[in-house]
Amino acid sequence: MNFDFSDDQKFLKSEARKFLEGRCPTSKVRAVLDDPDRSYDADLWKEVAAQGWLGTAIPEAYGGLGLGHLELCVIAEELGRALAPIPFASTAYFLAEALLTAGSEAQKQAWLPKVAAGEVIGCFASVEKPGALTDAQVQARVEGGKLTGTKLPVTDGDVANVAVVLARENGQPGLFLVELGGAGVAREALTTLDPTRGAAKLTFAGAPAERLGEPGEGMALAESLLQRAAVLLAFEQIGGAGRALEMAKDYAVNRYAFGRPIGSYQAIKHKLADIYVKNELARSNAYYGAWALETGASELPVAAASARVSASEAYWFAAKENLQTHGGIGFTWQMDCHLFYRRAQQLGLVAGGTKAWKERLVTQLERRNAA
Amino acid sequence: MNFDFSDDQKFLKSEARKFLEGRCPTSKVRAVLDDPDRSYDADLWKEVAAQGWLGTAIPEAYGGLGLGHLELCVIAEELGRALAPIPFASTAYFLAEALLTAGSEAQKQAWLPKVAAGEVIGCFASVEKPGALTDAQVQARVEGGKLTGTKLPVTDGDVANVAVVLARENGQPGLFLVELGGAGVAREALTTLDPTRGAAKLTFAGAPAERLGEPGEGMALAESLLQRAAVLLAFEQIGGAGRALEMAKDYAVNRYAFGRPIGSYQAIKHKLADIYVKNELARSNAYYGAWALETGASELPVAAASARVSASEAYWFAAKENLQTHGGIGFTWQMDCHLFYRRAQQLGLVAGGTKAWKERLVTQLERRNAA
Amino acid sequence: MDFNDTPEEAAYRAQARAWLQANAPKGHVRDDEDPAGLKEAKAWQARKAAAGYACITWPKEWGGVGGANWQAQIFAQEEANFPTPGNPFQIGLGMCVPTIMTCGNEVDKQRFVGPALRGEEIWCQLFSEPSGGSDVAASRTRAVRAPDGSGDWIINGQKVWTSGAQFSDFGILICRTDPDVPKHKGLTMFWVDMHDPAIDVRPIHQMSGASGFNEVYFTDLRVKDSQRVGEVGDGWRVSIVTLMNERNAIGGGSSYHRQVMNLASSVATLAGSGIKDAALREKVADWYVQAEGLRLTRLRTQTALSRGQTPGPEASIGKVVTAPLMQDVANTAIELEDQFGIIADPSLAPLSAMFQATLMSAPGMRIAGGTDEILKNIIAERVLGLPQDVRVDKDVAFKDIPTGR
Amino acid sequence: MDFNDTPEEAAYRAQARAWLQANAPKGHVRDDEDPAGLKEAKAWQARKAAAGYACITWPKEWGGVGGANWQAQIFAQEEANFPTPGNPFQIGLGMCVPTIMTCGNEVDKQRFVGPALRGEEIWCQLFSEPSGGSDVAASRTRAVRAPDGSGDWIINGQKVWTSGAQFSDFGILICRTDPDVPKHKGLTMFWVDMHDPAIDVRPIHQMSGASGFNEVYFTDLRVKDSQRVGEVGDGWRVSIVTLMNERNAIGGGSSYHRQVMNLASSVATLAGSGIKDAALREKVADWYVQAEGLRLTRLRTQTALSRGQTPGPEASIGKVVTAPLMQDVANTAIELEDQFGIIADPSLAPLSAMFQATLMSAPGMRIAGGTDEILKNIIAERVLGLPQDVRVDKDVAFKDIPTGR
Repeated sequence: MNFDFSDDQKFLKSEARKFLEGRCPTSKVRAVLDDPDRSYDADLWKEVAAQGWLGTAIPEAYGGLGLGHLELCVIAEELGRALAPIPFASTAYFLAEALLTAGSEAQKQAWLPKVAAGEVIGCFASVEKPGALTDAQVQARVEGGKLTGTKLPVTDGDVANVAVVLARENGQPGLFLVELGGAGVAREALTTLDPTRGAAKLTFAGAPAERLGEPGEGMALAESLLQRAAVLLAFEQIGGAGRALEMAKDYAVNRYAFGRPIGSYQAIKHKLADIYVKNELARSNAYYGAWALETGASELPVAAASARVSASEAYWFAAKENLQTHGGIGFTWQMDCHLFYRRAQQLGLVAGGTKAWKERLVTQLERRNAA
Repeated sequence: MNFDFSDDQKFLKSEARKFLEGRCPTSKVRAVLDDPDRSYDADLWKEVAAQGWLGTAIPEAYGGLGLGHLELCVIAEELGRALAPIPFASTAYFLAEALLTAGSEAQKQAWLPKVAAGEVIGCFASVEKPGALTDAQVQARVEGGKLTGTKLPVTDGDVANVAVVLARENGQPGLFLVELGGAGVAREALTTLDPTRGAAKLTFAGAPAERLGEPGEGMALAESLLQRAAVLLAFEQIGGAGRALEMAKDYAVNRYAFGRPIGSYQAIKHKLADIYVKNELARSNAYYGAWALETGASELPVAAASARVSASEAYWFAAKENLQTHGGIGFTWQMDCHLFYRRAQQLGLVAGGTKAWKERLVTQLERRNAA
Repeated sequence: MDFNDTPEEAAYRAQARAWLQANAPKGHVRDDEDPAGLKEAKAWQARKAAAGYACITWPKEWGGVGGANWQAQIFAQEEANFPTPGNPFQIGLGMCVPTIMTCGNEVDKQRFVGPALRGEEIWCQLFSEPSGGSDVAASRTRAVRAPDGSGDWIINGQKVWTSGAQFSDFGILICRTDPDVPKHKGLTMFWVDMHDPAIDVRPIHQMSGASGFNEVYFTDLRVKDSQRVGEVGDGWRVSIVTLMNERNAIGGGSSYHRQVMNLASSVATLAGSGIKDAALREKVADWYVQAEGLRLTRLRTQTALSRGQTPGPEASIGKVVTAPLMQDVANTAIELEDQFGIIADPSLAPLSAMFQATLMSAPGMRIAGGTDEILKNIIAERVLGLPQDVRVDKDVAFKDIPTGR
Repeated sequence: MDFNDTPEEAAYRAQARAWLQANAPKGHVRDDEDPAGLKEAKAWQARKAAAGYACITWPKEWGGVGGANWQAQIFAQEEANFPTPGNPFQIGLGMCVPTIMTCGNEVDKQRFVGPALRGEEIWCQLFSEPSGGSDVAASRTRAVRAPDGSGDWIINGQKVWTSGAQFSDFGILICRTDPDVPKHKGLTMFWVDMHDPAIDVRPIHQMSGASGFNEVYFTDLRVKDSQRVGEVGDGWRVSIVTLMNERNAIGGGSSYHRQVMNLASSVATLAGSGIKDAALREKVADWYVQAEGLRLTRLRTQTALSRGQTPGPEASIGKVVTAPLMQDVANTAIELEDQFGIIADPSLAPLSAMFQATLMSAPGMRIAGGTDEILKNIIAERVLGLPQDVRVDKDVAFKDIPTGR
């Protein structure tokens, strides 16, 4: 029994951390935050691509590193820890995974090498209005290979070259690949809670659309895609939550009040202990998701939902209580606390909110118990 | 604007406290707890009756003191504080209020004087199985003035002389008055979470039943009865919660660990502050309920539900965290902590649980907003 | 219990309402604190002062009418029904000027009370410091006698979290005058002219985008000894007078419960009429009993005040309940919108934009005017009477207190 | 990551399973600790010892087989699949005897280790006191030299929360031998014969009705100086050896997560197949991710152990997560039953009776083996490295430490 990452994977992780500590200090994140015209750091994107990280889980045959999802998980944790302001998730978790799981040989040949090389940015266009993703949400239509409809919000839709779109064909939801550079596509950048990650409203008026997978499989493919992304996002979340705890701890040790470090007061001690406990539980749930993802185990639906719920709640708690621990300075623009507070929300919503995932989890548990 | 009890009412309250501190120390409560054959303290019951408290809100014309419900509220708070092991709520809140709100002149004449004198013990027989009280719960039937069916649990049903029973007549739920001494009534005492308050399973086989109020009004009458009881029970609950906080405070001041009173540690300070805050909010909600009950204001449904939810949660929190504050000694039989822990559960369930009352509250709010 | 006015209360209410109908500003009213808004606020304050509605409970000699608490409450309730300008005078009239009236010298009282009451001059409170946080007695801003023997003081240092410093005319400033005695004994209070060029006011940019607070820097600020408020070394006692009022002003979270109610009903709107989701229904119930409980607790406090009793617990529990509550309500609402909740564009998603604004301001609410943790200490120690935490900073010279640096 | 055994692990598992199939008790097994149950437990322990499965990781010279942690884990997993008697040896073999092995003299080691390992003698741990609570170093039980110069010690005092004292043969006892030095310096450890008439064991009646803990009174108990474990005044260091193991034993809440899972699914049963209530669905999800997260954290710890690394955080987080969780699950379930939830009669309401049992035992879980508060301090200080709280009891003579009396 071995429920931990291998030494090679841990080495990859520490290398990734070193790299990001050098290339992605929070000053780089703030540069994107403070610049209304940018929603990601193009230089960092190139540097990350040059590391080959985008192709971590892509077979060598398609220009990837041919490593696995466990390796992608450790990189995800470091990207989350660094608050990396790049469209990595949209490209590596959504576009690449959609191609790997549903793409035809031709589609893989056409796109995966570009993904691995960082030549394209992807995005996942699923929802169209408030509320969880449901079949009824999907109103966009594909007729004769042309897509018509509106999707919002679409994370990274403002900078993506290609979108994985959920749309109806002959009344049935399907998954489609749509290039965003061409005709019939209008995009409107959105202001969001976390300006360090972009989002857009995409309006399609007869844009050419190529189906991924079989007709009518759309919802099933989307669910499986969301499960895979949920695991990878969980690692970004525990990465961020872990760093938020470190921030709180460092501040609590160095900040004095009434002649003592505030970390010597039980209110702060127990607050940080609570963060720690939630983080550890989230980490364990994320590891299990990683195992299920890597091995294609039948536990994936339950493991992914558990990882998602646990990580989303842990990050939100860590981010808001880290800020609280900082006191007055904590809610100033100059302190980094709000960067984590914003990202915790962004990551908690991007693949669907906790509420929806709790519902998925219980539904899966009921299925499992019934079986 | 005057949102407080009057000086007379406060005087009545302090008199009631003095009386109960003398007559109802926790040793009396334990005597009932430790005696499997007793579910209430008959001597205390007589003494309380002698005080006239049972008739507080009963008009003088029917042998009561002719005071009001505000006076009954302050007495309720003291009875809750003292953990009084007597069927006061079943008799004064349920039986008496049912008669006052739905009883015919003849029924009032027949019963209220006995209630006021403490010559009869009442009870409210509503539910028959697990889950909140709904129309569907009511399976007991009345045909030709005879009641058939089973009710459980019925608080104080083991010692009551007369029951207010919810049963169907011609398919419609109605409220009925049933004497428990006569034929066609079988009762089985139940062991419960709080042995200091009795409960029974009542089985009716053709017991004579007299209708209270109009035919088919049963659910409406029961709801109004529950609202009135909810306010009065809320006062018993804040009485108990207040005393649990005092216990925790006294222990925290006098118990030393590592050379300091445990009350000087923030973990204990903040725990007690949390109890205090919940208690104060519950008190305010209870006061509003008292006002609505006394004045027959249209706010009663919302005010009663708020008082109930707020008080049930405050008492449960105060009871369990008072126990936690006591540490090891707290979960021993010899300490009184578990008496409050048990009573908090009993009072939180007797007129229906928090979950059901939250549902009532939101439904009422929706009605109000619609109006 | 009776929510109706007594005849006396009703009479006063009618009189106040009539006066407000005749005198309250009509049409659009600026409630912000830009120059134009300040002008309107000052004009309105002046009109209230002239009619004896500015500081109702103050004694006549100071321009009040020696009224009762219940009168001030009723006027405030009635005023709330009219569109009135912002109130930049709260800190001055609620904390600073009362401090001058209690601890200041005759000359200062005569000089400052009237203009402040009439809204001619605005005051700010200069207590908190970067190193101090909730620990005002740890102030490091240094005041030393001028070497020229004039008796003047030279002040150097920095204050922070100062509301309204950018438009204030005067401020009360607590300084360290003797670092060789225990922290509470080496402080002295002064009033300062905020227009002095030796004072530099810089706005603090908050995560919410707002910047209502300021940093205030003092570089060789020279003040006369006559600007001292209270004795040398008596600054802590003087600051207590100010802070007592602050808790009531801030701790009360006066309108928070209304904000929570509005938020909660917006969530209901979001969920559509007749919320289906049982989980959300239970949350709405939780929010309601807390916000309503707080509103009613305020009514208990007002009753106590109007009976001339000391205020109840409400001042201390208001914020500790509502600030985390609002954070929870906003987070729940955004979660309910799922992916859509991320959108901050009011035109595309008006509700989620509103909830996000709350989400970004809630952290400040949980901290400004006393963190959740400090407020719970206050409840535990002052209300419940639990013993103080161990204090290692009390009986040593200020300069010897550990600071970690 | 791989949940499958390595060939080596698989081989050991097969061997262990085969042995268990051949040797584990068949049919009905008593897991309670009445005389009959104890007899079965001792027999089973003897059989395991004979086969080298009693204390797998102990060195050969002490009757172990010098095995690895992963072997002990695998045997425990396999043993859990068989109906085995209760384990009254845990405290002795987990805490007391290792303390003797580390700090005791040669004679004692030779005398006690073997019989304990073979289940012939049961040990208990006599540390906590009524005045002490979580503060073991505050022990007041007094040991003084006998006046006759024999070097013997006379012990008087009281211990509390002693598990298994009623059926133990020996116990390790921490005493105050010098009240004139700081608390941690004046303690000395002894082993005592629990059959000595000078020792009075009284069961503690808990609110749940159970009485697994005892009060133990010592009245002029005379012990030889040779019964001393470690040097005079060195008792605190010795007790640390014992307590380090205790945290792992108790803190882990080894089976709590399984209990939570069972409770949660019973709640589901209660709500009927396919829970309709969204509020309950969300709670079930919350409970699941916590209980499952804990189970998985244990697997991470086991992985670390089997790699010869120091155990992870799990030991400290187990109980602090599950104890309040079980209280919440039970309370939710009872609330779901509404009025019916009050019934404690298993025949009438089997589920609510079970939830009530949990509700009445949960408070003890939140306290025994370290309260929630103490465990969070441990996480904050030992895991996160936050500074200790201010200690007023460290540098003064024990007799001068404030006790409030």
